[in-house]
Amino acid sequence: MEEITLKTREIAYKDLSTGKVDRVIGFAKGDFIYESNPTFISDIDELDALVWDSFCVNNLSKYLINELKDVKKIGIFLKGCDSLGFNQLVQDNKVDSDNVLVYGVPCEGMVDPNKLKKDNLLKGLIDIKRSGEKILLITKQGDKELKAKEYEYDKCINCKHPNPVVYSELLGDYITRNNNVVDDFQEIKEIEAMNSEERFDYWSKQFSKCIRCYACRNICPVCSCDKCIFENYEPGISGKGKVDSEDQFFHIIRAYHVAGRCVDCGECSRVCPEGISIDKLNRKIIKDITEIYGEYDAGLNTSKSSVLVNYELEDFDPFESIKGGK
Amino acid sequence: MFLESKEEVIIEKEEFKPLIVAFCCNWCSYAGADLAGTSRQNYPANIRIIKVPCSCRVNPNFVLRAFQNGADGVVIAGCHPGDCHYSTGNYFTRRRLTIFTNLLDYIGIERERLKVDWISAAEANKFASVMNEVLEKVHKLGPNRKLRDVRWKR
Amino acid sequence: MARIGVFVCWCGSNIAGIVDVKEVAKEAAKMPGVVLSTDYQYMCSEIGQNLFKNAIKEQKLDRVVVAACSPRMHEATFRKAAESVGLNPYLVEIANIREHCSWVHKNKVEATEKAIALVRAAVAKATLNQELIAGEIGIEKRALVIGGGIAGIQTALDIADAGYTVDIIEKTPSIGGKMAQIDKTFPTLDCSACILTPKMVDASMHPNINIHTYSEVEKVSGYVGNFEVTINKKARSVIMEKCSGCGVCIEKCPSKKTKSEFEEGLINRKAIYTPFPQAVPNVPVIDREACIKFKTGKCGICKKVCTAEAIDFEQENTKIVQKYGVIIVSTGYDLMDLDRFGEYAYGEDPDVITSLEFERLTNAAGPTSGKLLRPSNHKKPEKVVFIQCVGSRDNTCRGKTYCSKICCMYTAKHAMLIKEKYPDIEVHVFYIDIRTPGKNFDEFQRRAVEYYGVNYIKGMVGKVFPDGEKLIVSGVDTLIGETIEIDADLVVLAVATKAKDDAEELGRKLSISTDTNNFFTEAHPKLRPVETHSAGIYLAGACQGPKDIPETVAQASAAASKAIILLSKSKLVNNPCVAEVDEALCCGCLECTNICPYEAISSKTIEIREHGKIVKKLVSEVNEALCQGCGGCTVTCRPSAIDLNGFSNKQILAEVDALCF
Amino acid sequence: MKKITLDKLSELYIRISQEYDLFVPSDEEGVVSFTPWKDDSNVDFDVLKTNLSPKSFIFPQCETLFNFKSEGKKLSIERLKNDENKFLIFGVRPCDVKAFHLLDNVFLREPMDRLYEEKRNRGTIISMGCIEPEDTCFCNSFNIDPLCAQKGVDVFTLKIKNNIFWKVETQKGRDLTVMLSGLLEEASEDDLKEIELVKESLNSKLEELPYFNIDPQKIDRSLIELFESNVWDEISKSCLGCGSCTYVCPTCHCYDIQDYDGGKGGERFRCWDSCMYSDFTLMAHGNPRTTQKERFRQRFMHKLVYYPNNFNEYACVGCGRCVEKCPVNMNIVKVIRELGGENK
Repeated sequence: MEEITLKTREIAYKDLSTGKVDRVIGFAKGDFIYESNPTFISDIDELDALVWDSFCVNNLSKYLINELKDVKKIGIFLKGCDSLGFNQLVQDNKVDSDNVLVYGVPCEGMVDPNKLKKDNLLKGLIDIKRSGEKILLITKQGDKELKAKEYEYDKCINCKHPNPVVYSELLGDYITRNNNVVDDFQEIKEIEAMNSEERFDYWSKQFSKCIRCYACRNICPVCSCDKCIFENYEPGISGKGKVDSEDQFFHIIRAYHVAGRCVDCGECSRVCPEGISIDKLNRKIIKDITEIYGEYDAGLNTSKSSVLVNYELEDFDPFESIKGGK
Repeated sequence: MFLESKEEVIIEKEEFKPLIVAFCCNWCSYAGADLAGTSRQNYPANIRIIKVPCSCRVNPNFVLRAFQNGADGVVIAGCHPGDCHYSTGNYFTRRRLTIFTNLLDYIGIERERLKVDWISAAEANKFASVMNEVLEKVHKLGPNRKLRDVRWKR
Repeated sequence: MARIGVFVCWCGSNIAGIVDVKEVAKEAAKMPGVVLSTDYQYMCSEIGQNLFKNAIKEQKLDRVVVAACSPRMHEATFRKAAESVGLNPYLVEIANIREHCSWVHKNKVEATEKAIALVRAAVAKATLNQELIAGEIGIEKRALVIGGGIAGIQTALDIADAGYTVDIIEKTPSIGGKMAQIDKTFPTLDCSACILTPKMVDASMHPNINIHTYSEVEKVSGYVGNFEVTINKKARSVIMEKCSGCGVCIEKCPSKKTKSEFEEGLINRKAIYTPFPQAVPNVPVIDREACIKFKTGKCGICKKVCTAEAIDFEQENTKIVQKYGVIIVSTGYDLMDLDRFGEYAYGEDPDVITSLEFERLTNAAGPTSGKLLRPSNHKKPEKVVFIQCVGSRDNTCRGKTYCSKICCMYTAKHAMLIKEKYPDIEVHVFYIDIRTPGKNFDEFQRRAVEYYGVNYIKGMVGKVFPDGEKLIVSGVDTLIGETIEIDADLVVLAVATKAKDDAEELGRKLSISTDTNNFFTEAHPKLRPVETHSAGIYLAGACQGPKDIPETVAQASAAASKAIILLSKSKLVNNPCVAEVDEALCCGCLECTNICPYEAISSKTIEIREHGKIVKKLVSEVNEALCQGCGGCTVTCRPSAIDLNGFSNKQILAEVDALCF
Repeated sequence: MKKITLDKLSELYIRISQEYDLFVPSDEEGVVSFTPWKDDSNVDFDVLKTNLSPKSFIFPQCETLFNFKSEGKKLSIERLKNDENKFLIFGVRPCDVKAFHLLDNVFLREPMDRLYEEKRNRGTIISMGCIEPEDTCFCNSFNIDPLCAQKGVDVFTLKIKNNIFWKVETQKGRDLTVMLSGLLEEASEDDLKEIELVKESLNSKLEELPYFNIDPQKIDRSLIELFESNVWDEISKSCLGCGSCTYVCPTCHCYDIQDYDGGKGGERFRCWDSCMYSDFTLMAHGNPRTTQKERFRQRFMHKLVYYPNNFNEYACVGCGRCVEKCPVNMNIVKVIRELGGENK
């Protein structure tokens, strides 16, 4: 068992027993070795269930919204990417940070079971250890060492925030990841390079796969409306019909609604049952914002309101065509 | 065979009457459109204006709905930045629509189909010329099928 | 189901000439909810309105659509009419089939098609219209005048005479403005000071007028009837109440190095000074940049000599926060700076001066006590050349595209003033065109030519350069098509007027707009010349565009009367088309509060039942009195919890659908 | 028992597609789903769980009930003419076939759902047994034999090495087989022996599956007890309330009916709905299930209690798609366990 797991139990024990928190939100093992699931623990006797390993991929922070209606103080384990989402929840007044103890866990990247499965590495898997850029598989058939990058979640490969940006306690030391990323927005530029017909074909193909399960929305830390516009047909803005135009409408508006607020955690793409690369919409917007309005900082702080509810007098103006007026 | 197809092309061109939905802010662009009328400017009849208090009232939902229901182009016109009747409204419009037009372009909607511009109450000429320009470009592009809701009957 | 009535107006042939109104009415009748559809020559006429009213009564209409001219023309008319027969005015919709249709389209079929579409949209919107009740707000019975020139003074006097309190804010130490610097006024040639100073005194004496000189507007919030203005009263270093205006301090002040703003820098002034003898208030001010005491800590002579003990070096800027019902902007103009016009040698040669400097030179109270002397050698000039349109009507980036309007007249005036005093001085005027519309203006200018023999040369000056004692003015006489050179002793430039440099900044504070040249824009160039687009804020004088004194005074009184009309009301009804929050949908992200330009949206915590439990919930709240109905908040709201009355999401979508029908 | 060698398959596809709209499990960008067969389709018979269940062939995510035209103030209804095309789905796994049967229980009882019936009749199902069950499979918990044809299968097949064995089950299947005569050859004695071996080896494989012990029969509490049970509070906590489980599920069959106003006309359509959504069964007075817990409970009570009460069968076939797709790994297996449905 990894020492980090022990650390999580220690701190949880300390704070639960001293009443510093009423509940901790962390991870517990599931039915498979490659499955770690959100768990909610208020009773110190259940703390042995807590674990931290290479499969704690979920961002737990969104659970705070409901849990805090239940208890006063909560301790929660957050990775770098999670902490950005947490900040955004605070920014959106969904979570009162005073009632939360963030146990920050530096993260080397989480392992994607589906990638292991594709290479048929799940069979007889007993345990998996992570050390730097290597993963060690311990299986019935013996051990196997793998390049971490090849089996990480896509969203982890170019991780920009391995360390939590906000925490009250940090478990483990800061991590520096060697991302040899040449261009952050390579894949976006590839799409931009297409002509509009190709782009439309590409996206309508993607969108038409959508089954409107809303996993992307519900996992998203910045989609925190009490009643999403896509679950409220009264205003007559969207419908339930499974037609291309509705799917396109959903995806465009979803992306627009998180514009300037998306923390680029990549969860939307991870959970999409149809494998739609939703983050390529968000990242396009992030690219534009970075290029036009400067450093993109959603989730890095809770003080600044998002780009689209701000302006500068001298903002770039792409519109004025025929000069006139001022 | 060759002849037929050729004819079709011609017919298609003749039949194509682009529909342009224009959102105009009450204080500048709508007034500009009025002035265009008062000064008997001329622009095509397929441009249909919807009055909004300020360009910052235009929700991307409206734009998409227009395209869904068969608009071939959409125009959003407001006061010049700095002249907003509500002092800052169009600064937000400018940011929102910068992002949104880029997004639509990225999805594959030709930029020419969503036109944003600043037209003051005095710029009757500009109003007319912008509308003519939009129509011309949209006409070149031909009917818009993208984002179109197949269930909508026109 | 709604009972909608549609009224299609012919507007004589304005609409009916292009749009088949009968067809439009016929089509409208088929639209869902429409129970009556008719057409008439002039809906706005009394007969038309009666037809409209009767129909509402007889047919029990609960929504009406008038297809006619722009809502900006007659929406109010038909809303009133509807109200008079008990129909809420906000159940009236206008389809603009004149300005947006019949006047801009030639093809009758297409125009008719479009008119039908516009009516369909209006019907679709009207179906969703709600009764709206306008709230009422009180009015602060106090006016603020920004700028204490002749425009500001006149406005203030008129409003004060009507019985309302007025505050004047003046940036400089004295009211009076440009007019105080002027020697004589055209076309009567009567003494400017003689007609201005009495008004200045009246203003200072008036029980209803408070003057804040040496003060500036810092912040403006609120809305018509209830503006809240923060005034920054700069430290004068002289206690107004104590100062007797004896002037000893000025006499004794050792610092003499500062150019006098009032004298256009022709002479210097002291560090403690009053801009000019008739200044109101006649209380000096210490220019802390120039004052030795402030620079070195030593000196303080003024304090010693002041028997009234009025000098106070410790005085600090004070902020006054005051509520006003109306604001009048009368900040005036300036002369364009000439650094881009090297060819005139202005600034290089002291004998090249601006028209305003000339005013001082001929002014009996001026630096030369009215004697016309060359600044360089204090000799009487023999030849004076006036150059008009310096920077005016200039399409290059150097100058201003507009005509400064006053130059032709004052140049003629200047020429005459010279000839009057010194018939022997040769006077030449270079001009592009002579523009002298106005009562007795042209006669005035002709007198300069015909009676006083001023030499008018049609043409521009290419260069002015010194030649020993003289200044060579070389230009073209376009009438004879020859270049000519005049060896002048004094060159006077009719420099273009410009808006104040801080006009745009002030405009932003007041949320009123400025035009290409930073002059404030009026609500309508013809019909609302003294109003701005912001209710309760009016314009007076040259801050709205170049003007001469009579025009300025006329506009000032006009602005005053507009202000008085508003102040005389007991209540104001505010626009009911304001934002509204659906607390059930609001998710409390409060992004809407970030973008509201009027700080009309605040937040509150409510308690709701959530499956048995009572939970606290943060939601936005709109202050209807503050909300101006721009609707910006509605777009930031992802769940569409905040919507705009009169322009709701549903209504606009319905219009889109209808137009795409 | 007949058989066909893999190399002859494309010939088989061509023949079938002359008569039917043929759908095969094919791999596109790593996602395997039933798609119309094209000569370049990348057919994949090794993946057991197609991304979505084939239920959408008989119960599409969205289908129009009727159109209406509006002229002025008048509305007129237009009937749809049904689609005559016969379609054939090749390679449906026993669990998914069982799911068809569970849907039949709902849609084909009186009053019969004509749209559903019509699609059911147009369709021919070639099922394929599973010889390599995956970790997330637990069909055996619902007494589904992955090597036997389920009721409603027209042809049952088994892919062993480079043979596909072909067993006719219905008249439809017989007609199809006749049509394909020449392509299919009789299976030999050895073949049959081999099949037997495969069958035997399977049992041991099943026993090794992580979910082998899951057994809903063991849930012995009454409906009320289960409904009131406080396990729901705990296990529903992590549920995000997204609909992925319901939409990938072969047996979920809840739908919503909505109208679309399309200007000059419009349509009434029905589309999948998910009990996980806040607007599920929304009524004039509001929503009967206001919390995620209640919605979560609804889903599993329906599958494990309500449905069985009506049809004496569980509304789950153990395909394991929800296990794979749930973003937080909360699934029916965990629920069954919590409710005591496990052989110790």
